[in-house]
Amino acid sequence: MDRFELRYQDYSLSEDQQTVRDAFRDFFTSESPSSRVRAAEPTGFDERLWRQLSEMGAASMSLPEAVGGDDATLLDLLLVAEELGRALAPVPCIEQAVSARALHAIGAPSDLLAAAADGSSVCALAPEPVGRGARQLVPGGAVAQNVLALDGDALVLVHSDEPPAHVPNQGRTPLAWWDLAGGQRRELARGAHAVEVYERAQAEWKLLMASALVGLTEQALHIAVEFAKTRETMGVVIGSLQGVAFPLADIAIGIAGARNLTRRAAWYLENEPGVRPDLVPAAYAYAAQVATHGATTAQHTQGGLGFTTEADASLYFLRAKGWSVLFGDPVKDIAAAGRLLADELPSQTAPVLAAATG
Amino acid sequence: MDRFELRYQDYSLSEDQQTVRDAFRDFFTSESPSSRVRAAEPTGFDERLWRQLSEMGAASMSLPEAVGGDDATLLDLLLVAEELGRALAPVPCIEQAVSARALHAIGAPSDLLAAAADGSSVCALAPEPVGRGARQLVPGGAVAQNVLALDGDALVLVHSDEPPAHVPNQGRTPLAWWDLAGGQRRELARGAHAVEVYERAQAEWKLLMASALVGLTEQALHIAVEFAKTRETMGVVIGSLQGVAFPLADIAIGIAGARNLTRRAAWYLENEPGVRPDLVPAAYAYAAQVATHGATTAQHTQGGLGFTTEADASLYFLRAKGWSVLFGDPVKDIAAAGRLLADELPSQTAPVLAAATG
Amino acid sequence: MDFSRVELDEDQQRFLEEVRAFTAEHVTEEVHEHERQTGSGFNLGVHLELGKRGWVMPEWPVEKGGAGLDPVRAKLLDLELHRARLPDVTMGTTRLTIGTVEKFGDPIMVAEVVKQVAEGTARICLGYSETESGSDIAGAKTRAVQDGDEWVINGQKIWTTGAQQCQYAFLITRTDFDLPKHKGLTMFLLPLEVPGVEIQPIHTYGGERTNVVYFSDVRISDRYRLGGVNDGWSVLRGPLDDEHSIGGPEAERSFQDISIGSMFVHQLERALDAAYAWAKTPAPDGSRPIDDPLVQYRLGAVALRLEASISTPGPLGRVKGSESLVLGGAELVDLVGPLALISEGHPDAHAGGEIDYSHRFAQGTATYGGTVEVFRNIIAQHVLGLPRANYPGHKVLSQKRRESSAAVASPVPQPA
Amino acid sequence: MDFSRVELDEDQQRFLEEVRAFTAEHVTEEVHEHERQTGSGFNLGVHLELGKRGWVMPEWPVEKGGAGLDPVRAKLLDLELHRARLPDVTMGTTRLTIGTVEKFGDPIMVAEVVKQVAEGTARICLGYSETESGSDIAGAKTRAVQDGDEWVINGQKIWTTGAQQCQYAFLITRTDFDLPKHKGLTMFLLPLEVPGVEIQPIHTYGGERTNVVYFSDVRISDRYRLGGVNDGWSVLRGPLDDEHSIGGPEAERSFQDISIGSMFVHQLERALDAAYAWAKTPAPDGSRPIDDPLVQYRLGAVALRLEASISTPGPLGRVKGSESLVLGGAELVDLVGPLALISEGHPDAHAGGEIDYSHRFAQGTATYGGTVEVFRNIIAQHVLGLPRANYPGHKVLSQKRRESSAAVASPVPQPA
Repeated sequence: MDRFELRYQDYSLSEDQQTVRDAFRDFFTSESPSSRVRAAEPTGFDERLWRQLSEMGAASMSLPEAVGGDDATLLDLLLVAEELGRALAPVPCIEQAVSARALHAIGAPSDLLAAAADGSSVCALAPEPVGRGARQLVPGGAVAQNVLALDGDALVLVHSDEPPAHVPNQGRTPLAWWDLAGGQRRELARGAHAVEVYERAQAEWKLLMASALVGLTEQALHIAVEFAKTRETMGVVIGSLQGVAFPLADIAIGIAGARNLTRRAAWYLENEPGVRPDLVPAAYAYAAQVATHGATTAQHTQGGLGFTTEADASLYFLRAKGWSVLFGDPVKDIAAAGRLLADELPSQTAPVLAAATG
Repeated sequence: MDRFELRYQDYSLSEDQQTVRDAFRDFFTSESPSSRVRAAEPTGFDERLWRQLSEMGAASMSLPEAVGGDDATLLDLLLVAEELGRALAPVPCIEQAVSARALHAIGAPSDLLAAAADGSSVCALAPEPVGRGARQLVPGGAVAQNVLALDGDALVLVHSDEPPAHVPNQGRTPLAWWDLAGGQRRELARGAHAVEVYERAQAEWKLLMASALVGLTEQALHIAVEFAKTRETMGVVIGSLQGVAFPLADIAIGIAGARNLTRRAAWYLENEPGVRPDLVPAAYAYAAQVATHGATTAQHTQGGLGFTTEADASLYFLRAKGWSVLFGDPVKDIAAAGRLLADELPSQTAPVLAAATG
Repeated sequence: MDFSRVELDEDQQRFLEEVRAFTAEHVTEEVHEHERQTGSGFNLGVHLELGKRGWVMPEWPVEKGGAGLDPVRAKLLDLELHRARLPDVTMGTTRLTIGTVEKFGDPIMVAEVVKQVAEGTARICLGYSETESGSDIAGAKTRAVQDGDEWVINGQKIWTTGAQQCQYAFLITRTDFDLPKHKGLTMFLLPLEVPGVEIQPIHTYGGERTNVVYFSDVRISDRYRLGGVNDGWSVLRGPLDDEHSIGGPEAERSFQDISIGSMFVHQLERALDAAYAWAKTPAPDGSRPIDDPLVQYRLGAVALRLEASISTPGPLGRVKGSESLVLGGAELVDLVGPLALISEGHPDAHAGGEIDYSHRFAQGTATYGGTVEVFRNIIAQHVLGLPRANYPGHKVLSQKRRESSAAVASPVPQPA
Repeated sequence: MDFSRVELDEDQQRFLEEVRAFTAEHVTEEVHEHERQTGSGFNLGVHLELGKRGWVMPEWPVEKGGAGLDPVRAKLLDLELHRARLPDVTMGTTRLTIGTVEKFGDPIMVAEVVKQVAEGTARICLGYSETESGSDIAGAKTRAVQDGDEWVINGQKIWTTGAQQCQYAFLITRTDFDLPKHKGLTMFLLPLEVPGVEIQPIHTYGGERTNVVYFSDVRISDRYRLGGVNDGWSVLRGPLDDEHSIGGPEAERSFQDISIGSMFVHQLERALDAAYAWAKTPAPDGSRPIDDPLVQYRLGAVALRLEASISTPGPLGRVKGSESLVLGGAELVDLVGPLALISEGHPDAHAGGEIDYSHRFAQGTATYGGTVEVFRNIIAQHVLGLPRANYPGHKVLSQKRRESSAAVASPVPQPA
């Protein structure tokens, strides 16, 4: 890595991307209000919403047109995930999109791809290689018929007509135990490419979840700010007190950075994979931090009210942590970023002059 | 460890202890004003102050009366160290006190003990066993004639008539490189007891430094609070703004806790060694955190002024980190605490009822 | 300084065994399951059993209904009830207020209440906060109007935890809207089983139940008044100062917790112990998480928060304790991972869901009994001596609030 | 979105090589040693060499003394000067203000100054803050009184970094004490080499030199006035908004840093690179710190702060950048240990003392150009739309300040 290399620093959205973002924001705002989020508890799955969303092509959009998609990029999917997070939409859209892309990348049979693309069945992703434990808590697993997993160097699809029992959890998500060593397994591919496709899917899941967490945190902040603008104590609006306002400003800072860092990480993953692999775990870990801290602060801004289940802020609080730990401890991603960066940086600090002429 | 065991929670000082504390506070206030601290830069050694302090018996006080001490406890020494830190006194008092105690514990020859007790020569402590590197940056080493070190299972005293050259450093302390494998070495003892005495000395150094950091932070806070009480912006005193006041309140919280935690850790080390070994590294690491954060916040309270070398706050800022890293990375002590605690806690969480009847 | 074990004499040792036998018999898994289901912070059966032994007010003399325990035995009782995790929120609010009731109440009324409290048949909840006033307790607008020998009360109180299982509310009302804010207040011990009192539950995601209580033309006798008319603030100061206590007991030879946040910290202890149990469990290959330096560091960091919290005195410890639980709870969820997300009480939950519960429960500790911001203000002003900000509403009720005082029974608050 | 390398055409590539040859020749170790000794943020020799090439104002047309560089070449110049660590504080204040001088100044005066600035013979420092007013720039009480065609200036300015090497100060004065605070201000481009100006150094523990400048009956011609009398605030807003800029340039295909704190972050990059160099160095037994998961985590955490900082736009990035440097610098000192304490420039210092320097330097970034608290207020009000607190001194000079405005040359401030 050359820290003084001239690169574009363009975080902007194209007009098409803005259109996608606005369309999904409108959709989720009208179709996934907090009442619907609550109604979908505890499993975190709203089947009608899932069907509507599948019709909009949320999971298939980033497949090639040839197989029923819209040729959308990972960056486009980030925008959808951010809106999904903002609305806490109770649908396994991230899992499905990532799996569909992996199935396509591995050249899976067209029936599998079609089912993933049209949402008629749900395909989830195993959080870890099977070697680290065949019995896994799979995000989306309680509503999935298929789970994509890596066993050794084989990419396998584990099927169950009836998804396993829902495991109630803090994030109100469709979590379930899957035995990925048993059941109906179908091997899709084997070898280095299979490993690569799985790892890429993991990275994409993390980036999409990072985006969802950014949207989630921004809406939690919005709720807190609206409260702080009107609620009074001691004759002043609480939002004018630095003890309230500064923590909210810090959330805004976190959101802006986490969003941009996630976009940059996704850009590298999509356009120059291997150049900045550290950015994926860094973005994911940062989004998890920002969401945890942001949702905590946001509910606290409302005082006791924010701690009640009646408050929408509570929905955001529970999912901030309950979503960001689904794929395992995000702090491990910080260590991963630190390890990966070691290979990208020189072993010696270059003297100034040598660098200048290098 | 039984978390529901009935133990005293008595952090109070006896009348004698209060007298000791007050005497040293008065002494340092009058003899180590900031002008004198500055005058002793960059080496951080004021010979006259050192002689005065030796006459007061600061280094020898915790030796038995029979060898010229006052039978003071480690807890008494904590009080001296806290006052030393408050005044940033440029004297190697912690090193000397710890070494003198170790020399006595190992049954060192009386000439060595007498020299350490009367301050006519300075004895420092090697931060690490020689096995981890014979060339060490020794705190106090630039004014010491002797360094106590552990080589294998041998406690050795390394002597140099002329201390090695001072290495200029952030904390303005008498730091110097010592080659602990060479030079004039005298073996004092060998075996398990020698190792134990060295490790005890390390622990005592950390607790005394933790106390010094508490005193340092409290004075830094005092400077900031006095400034915040009078300085105005926009027609209000800045200390009335939560953006200024809350961080200062957090420093006060840190100081109170670090002081008490250090005292508790020292009490266990002195009275029930082996029962809560995790508390020594925890107290040291916490004091380092509180000092780093506290001195940073304190100087920032003064805005640009706090960043100038003219401001006394700057003296505190530089030593907060410059003292707390002398014995190595304090974050490693957090890991050590975590590791030690694993042996003190049960492997399974006890069901409530079993615990109740246990 | 002294942190040694308190040596128990034979009587005290016997007492300890008696308490342990009590908790083993009465604070059963059913009690815990009931608490998980209701979050009420109270168990009637256990409370009445405590009352039978004088253990609701253990240091009161036997003739007053207590057990006449010396401080050591009282503390042993306390520790063992905490060990057994007795749901004790309502016992806490009762104990917090009964002294003030005794001091300021009508003697006949007091005699009756004291007896009931000691035997466990009467419990007292706090009637401080209102939907609009939050931490500004002195801004209360629940109105009490004297009518002959009675008072007519209209308004509402929120965060009246335990009201559904209490016989009385320790209630602050406004009796004069024209006096300066702190002057027009009057305290009552309001019997809850009178017409016009309506208790509606509020649930927290910490699993606790609290309430909003509406008062519509509630009529009570003047004998339930505590202290003088318009002198309520000085009556309230006692229990409020106990909750917010400055300085803290750093007395010699004390075995009391020095932090007023130590109750919060017990939950962090349970979560940390659960995380250690996880970290010490070997994987099939024999490796244990605790052997990883990063895991050691992270557990050590939470342990450090915990030890620092219990070492931090008074109101400072209240802020530190809450912050440690909020941050420590989140850290432990991360560390243990998805297993820590499984809901409390589910068979698959690690250590019964102690870590999941801690992360949720933690958030309330930053608010109840006064927000951490209120406490930081107290520390800044009373510990550091920093000047108080001059808010328009310190001394007077704001115009807006005075106007809205006309409203009576508000609907359940819909935050945001 | 686009983060690809900017493809350089042949001319641009040649230009890059020219710049690299320039820095290799002129930004020598002697330049760095001079900066370490003086902390002046300026090197006259290099600055004049830059002036010869039009590189002080590189985007100005050649006929105006610039080099007429396109944005790509200007950015390449910028990057290479940063890579070479040119001390550029005074170049920065000069560039920041010259545009406003051009816009509001007397044309003849402007023509002269523009020429000198471009060739490097004139530099401009900021004359904003005063000892008593801190971040409240509009509270200035340095007094300017008109006397015929001249102005007589009395007062003092602090944090006038570079004044000792500047020919002009971009000065805010008060010309009317009776108007509302923001209305009675007038801006000047004050020539520093006139009688009555006294520059006294202030040193920071970040190693920088700044100044306090006293004005005693300083007489300057009215031609040095910028904008209208009592209209100084609107003149000042340009450079101030540039420093505090809201929103930030997230424009398409831009290669500008989006954070206005990115300058701070460069220092964290150097410290992090130094820490990685340490972590990758094998011990005699072959083990490297980087192989320890805890070290990986800690380096990763600092790297995350860094990446988050450069991704955070505008004023938000200014707060994040400073905070990251303050916390990250301290973390890296801890990690590397005593070796990181050895003073910058000492032969034993690891990587030249980059980490020691970062920890010290970091603290200034939380203050200069507006404290992080000022920026958090800006974010709260302008990004979040939260209400502004109503401070008594927002609109008027406080009585106390007006009274003390009589004082002229105060002694060097002795903070607390």
